[in-house]
Amino acid sequence: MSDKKQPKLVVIITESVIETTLLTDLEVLGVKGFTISDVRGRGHRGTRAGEWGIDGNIRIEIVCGESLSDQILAFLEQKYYDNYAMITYCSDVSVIRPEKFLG
Amino acid sequence: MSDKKQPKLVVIITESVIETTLLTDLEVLGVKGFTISDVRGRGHRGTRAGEWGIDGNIRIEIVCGESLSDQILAFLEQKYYDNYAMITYCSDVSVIRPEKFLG
Amino acid sequence: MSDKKQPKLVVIITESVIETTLLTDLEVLGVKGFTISDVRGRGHRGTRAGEWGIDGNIRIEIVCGESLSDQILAFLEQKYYDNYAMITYCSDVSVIRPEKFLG
Amino acid sequence: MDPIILFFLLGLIAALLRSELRLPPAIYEFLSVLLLLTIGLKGGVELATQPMSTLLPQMVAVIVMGFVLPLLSFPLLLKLGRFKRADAASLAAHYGSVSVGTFAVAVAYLGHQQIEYESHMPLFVVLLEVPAIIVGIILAKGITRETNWKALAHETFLGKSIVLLLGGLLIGWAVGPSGVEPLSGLFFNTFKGVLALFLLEMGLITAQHVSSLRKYGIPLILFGLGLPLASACIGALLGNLLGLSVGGTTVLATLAASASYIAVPAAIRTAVPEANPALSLAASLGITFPFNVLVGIPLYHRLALQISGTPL
Amino acid sequence: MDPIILFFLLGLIAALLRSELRLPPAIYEFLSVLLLLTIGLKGGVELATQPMSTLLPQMVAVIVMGFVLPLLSFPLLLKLGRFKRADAASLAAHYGSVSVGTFAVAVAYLGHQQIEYESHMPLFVVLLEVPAIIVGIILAKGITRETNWKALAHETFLGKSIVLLLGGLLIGWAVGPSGVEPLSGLFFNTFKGVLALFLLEMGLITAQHVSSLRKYGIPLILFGLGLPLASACIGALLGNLLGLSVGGTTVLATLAASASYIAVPAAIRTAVPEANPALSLAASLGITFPFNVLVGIPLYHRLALQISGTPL
Amino acid sequence: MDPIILFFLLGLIAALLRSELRLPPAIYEFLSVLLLLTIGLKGGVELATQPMSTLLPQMVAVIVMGFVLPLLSFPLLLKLGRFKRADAASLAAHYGSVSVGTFAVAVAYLGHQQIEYESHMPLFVVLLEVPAIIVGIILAKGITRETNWKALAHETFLGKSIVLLLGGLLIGWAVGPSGVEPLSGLFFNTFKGVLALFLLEMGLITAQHVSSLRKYGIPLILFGLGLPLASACIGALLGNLLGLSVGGTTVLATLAASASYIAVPAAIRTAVPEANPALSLAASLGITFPFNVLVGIPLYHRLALQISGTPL
Ligand SMILES: Nc1ncnc2c1ncn2[C@@H]1O[C@H](COP(=O)(O)O)[C@@H](O)[C@H]1O
Ligand SMILES: Nc1ncnc2c1ncn2[C@@H]1O[C@H](COP(=O)(O)O)[C@@H](O)[C@H]1O
Ligand SMILES: Nc1ncnc2c1ncn2[C@@H]1O[C@H](COP(=O)(O)O)[C@@H](O)[C@H]1O
Ligand code: NA
Ligand code: NA
Ligand code: NA
Repeated sequence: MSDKKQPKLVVIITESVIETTLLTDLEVLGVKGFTISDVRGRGHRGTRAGEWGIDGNIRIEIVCGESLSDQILAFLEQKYYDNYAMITYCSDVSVIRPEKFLG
Repeated sequence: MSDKKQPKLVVIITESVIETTLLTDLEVLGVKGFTISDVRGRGHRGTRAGEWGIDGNIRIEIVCGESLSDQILAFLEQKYYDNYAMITYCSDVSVIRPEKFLG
Repeated sequence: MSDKKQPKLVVIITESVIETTLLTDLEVLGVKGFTISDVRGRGHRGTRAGEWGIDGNIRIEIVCGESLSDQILAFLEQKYYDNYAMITYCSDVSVIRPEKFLG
Repeated sequence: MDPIILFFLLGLIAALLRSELRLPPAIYEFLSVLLLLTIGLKGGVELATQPMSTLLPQMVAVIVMGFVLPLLSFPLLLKLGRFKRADAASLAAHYGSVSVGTFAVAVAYLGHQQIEYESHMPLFVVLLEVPAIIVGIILAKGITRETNWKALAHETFLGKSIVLLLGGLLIGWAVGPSGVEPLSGLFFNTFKGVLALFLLEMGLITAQHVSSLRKYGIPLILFGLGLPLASACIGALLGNLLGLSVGGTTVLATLAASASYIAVPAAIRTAVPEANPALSLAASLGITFPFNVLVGIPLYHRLALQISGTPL
Repeated sequence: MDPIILFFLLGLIAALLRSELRLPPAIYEFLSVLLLLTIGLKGGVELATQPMSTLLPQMVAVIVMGFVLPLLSFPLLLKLGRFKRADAASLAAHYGSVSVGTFAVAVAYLGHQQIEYESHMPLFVVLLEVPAIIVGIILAKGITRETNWKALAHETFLGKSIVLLLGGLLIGWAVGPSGVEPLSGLFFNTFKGVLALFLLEMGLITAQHVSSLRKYGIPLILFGLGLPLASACIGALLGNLLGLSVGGTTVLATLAASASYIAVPAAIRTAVPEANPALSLAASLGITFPFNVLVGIPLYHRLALQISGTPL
Repeated sequence: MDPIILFFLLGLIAALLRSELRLPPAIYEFLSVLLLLTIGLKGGVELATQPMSTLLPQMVAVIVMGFVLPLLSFPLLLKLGRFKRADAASLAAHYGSVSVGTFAVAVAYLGHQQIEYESHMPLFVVLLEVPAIIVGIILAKGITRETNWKALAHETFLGKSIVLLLGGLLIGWAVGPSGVEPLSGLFFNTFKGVLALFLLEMGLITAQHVSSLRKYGIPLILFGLGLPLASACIGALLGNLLGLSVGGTTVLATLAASASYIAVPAAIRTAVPEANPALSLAASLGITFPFNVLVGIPLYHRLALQISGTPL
């Protein structure tokens, strides 16, 4: 994929219950690599202490090219933001072997 | 809150034993949202392997406005740095729906 | 150590099975502090779901000076990239008490 | 008093006093896997020893109840409770389905009071878990051409708790009492202790939801008490109709009265995203679970006695 | 030799040889929850069967010992050991309180040697856990107008291990022997095995703290050996005074000699931030725990025999 | 059918149907720690009751088999299978070593069929675990002046599973049957249930590796079936030669046929980084483990009968 040059780090924090659906969506968008950790937190939708059942959050981080990162953010806002506890943020990173991420 | 425009990511890594106290303090400072993960690490105060009891670290990340981020850092340095294993760092991020973080 | 001034955050995501070896290598390079979380993910070497045995990833973050960060990246690329699932990325951060990281 | 109730109270009080006591999520998972498998295995073993001709009519009746309960509560929640459509459907699904933890407490209660009950009750747990989820999702979304039946089936039948309950049931049924015997060291002998720890954790969790009740006000509290009571009556009547013993009738009433907090929340969260999960969990965990465990079960027992005509 | 000691050695040796063996933190938590609840339940059951008139004087005496021990060791640590005030107070609190793991090993030792002891010993564990924490915090901070008594009470009485010990005790006491019986499959029958795994993990943990000893030098090692020995004498004398059996005296001596590594570190870390937690854990886990487990307990048994006048 | 096999199938089917069922990693760790220690303890206790003069020749023969098996399969993998040198060495190491899970299933199979076997079999598990790792690493790297023997010893003898197996063995041997008895509540009584849960998890894990098979094609599948069959014959012949009973011969054949998926992958991953771990796990977990558990063990039993000349 010919993505713009600046590699981006996209971080998504959301409910763990949608992990499977979300990963499928991301794959369709063209995400080839990601890293997930199990986390807990607080936000507009209250405290999510991660102690049981559907109470936990996941944190997904994706290193990718600029245009893919824009697509991801737009897609998430449209599909998930209204009904799910979710935040995303994005920052510039530098990588070695950029072909691992921009391809 | 009328915070300066550039959204910041503040990351705090510290002893898990102070989680409750620290979160109370952050709430008082005006922090509305945060995400926590359980981590381990090494630093000036030695290795914290997180295998039992009070031996673990937490990693708190907060997306917020610039002036709040300054306040947090100043507060932490003054209250916790001398007696607890703690580091913090801060970076610029871009967000969608900034009102989720700057409000 | 007289490191260049801009503090960097180096993030390494790799197989948990090499944690011990990798930490020893990092220590030799001069890394004094780091934070580790247990994560899972997907990349060029397939899915690493972290459910058992050697299937998990770790995420190491290191705040350090610029020249050390360059050294770390060069070293990792040379020693680990060919045979292990590994990515690294790097970004600028600001810190309080920089002497904690640049020393 | 049965000690397991005291474990629940211990957790509840510790959390309300803001103690640092907390169990790691992995332990909660482990305990619930053990509970679900044990209950499934027990039910399966009974299935193996009983003629299908006795069971089949009961099974059909119980499944019908599973479909009817949410259909009855939905209009009430919508009209009387003025909940949004999605929330009403979600609540109807939660209360139409069952809570495995509540079931286990009911069984422990009967054991403690030495009251007999039909041993194939775990089968009813399995049967009641799913129908209300299907009804709830359809009530929320309607049936249209776009209804993704495959996803619906996936969400209802392949959720974690169903797989474990049903899997345990099938294994117990396949190998029978003697086949299950060697497993008893882990699954049956430790059952009461596992339940005690599980209730300790439930106490800790409940406390959080109790404190979120304020946000949703009186109507939710009324439904959280009213729905189980009404459902218990239906369950008790059905139990009597099916000729169950007083113990069995108590269990069926309890199942009807109990509200899911594991299988349903997960399925509804993905299938009906517009529903507010905090609302239904506040009701199910913050009101109904503690009510049933502390007050409801003995009440449903009296109800079963009354209906069966046994003098109190 | 009791196999549980061998599990401790296995963990210790594996860690010293830098084996990859490590148990997940959740397992450590699970094992310690089981240990604490079991010990609490056992103590509570005994409480239920014994007249308060016998217990009360013993209870008061043991609580007094809990307050006195840290008051005795503090000046020594400050003057002789030249530790900073906060560190001396912290060490006094650690050594004045008790280690539940050490207690369990002592009980296993007596069981293995078939030596009888008063069965209400777990009650003493509960009673000894708290006083030293209070004394330690006050020694470090002094009592001023600003003393936040509420926070102090919270830290001492609502820590995880106290809640579980005390909760278990109250439940055991409320339901008595027959009530606790159905829980025995998880809590009592697996106790020795759970203790074995716990000690395996303690071996792994201890090894890390052993290697941090170098940093703190000889004085810490001397206190890590001297304090338990001195406290054991006090405990043994008190046991004899209270008319305890040789077994009971051994346990009381062991409790006095043992140093906390769960409840106290957590409470002191928040209440006395200036104290160096690595220092007190190096002493308590790196020296005193292995010393007590491997050498101390048999020694305290001999001490109890001597004091009671029983010919060796 | 033995219920534990059904647990394996439950996990396998649940995962293939993409159920949300998943056990937390900490539980997987806990279950495998229990399995390893229990098998070690059992072997050690037997060791304590048997004369060294009987055991020693068997032990030597089994160790020799552990060195020979990978030496035999390596050239086949290299020439016939056209695997890269590192991958061939890695596969040889996996198949030369043993799978503790498969061993436990074999023992459960014999118990279920009430077939006797020599009770010191766990000793063979311990003996067979290590040699193939050493051979595999040397095959991959060759022996040069730079060979880091210390690191090699560390990787092979200090891996988690070896430490637990060997540690359990030594403890069992040191304390004997009566010493181990108090631990039976956790280690022996729950064994079958722990194994059932472990196999449930193995089913979930296996499913993932089954689906990665496609990538590696027919040759890997052929080796995944052929190597265990060939090794089983060698194991069965050796068992017969050593005068083992039919049950014992079945176990030795199963051990030879089983492929490691815990100890070897971890050791090879650090020592032979060029080997592709996904390849060897696809073979060991995706083919050989399910084959042995579902089909192989009864087959090896028939083989043992045939070799021993017992009429079928
Ligand atoms: N300002 C923030 N900084 C960091 N994490 C946040 C923030 N706000 C929300 N989160 C995380 O995102 C999740 C969903 O947020 P929300 O949709 O606001 O409830 C929360 O549970 C937190 O884990
Ligand atoms: N340079 C660093 N980079 C990343 N994490 C660090 C660094 N230094 C310290 N930490 C983390 O912060 C915790 C407290 O640090 P310290 O106060 O230096 O002991 C450590 O246990 C690590 O988890
Ligand atoms: N683009 C990416 N963004 C975030 N994490 C990644 C990415 N690619 C790979 N990873 C992580 O790094 C690990 C190793 O990557 P790889 O070497 O590509 O298999 C994966 O298992 C993921 O956890
Ligand atoms: Na119900
Ligand atoms: Na003490
Ligand atoms: Na083999």
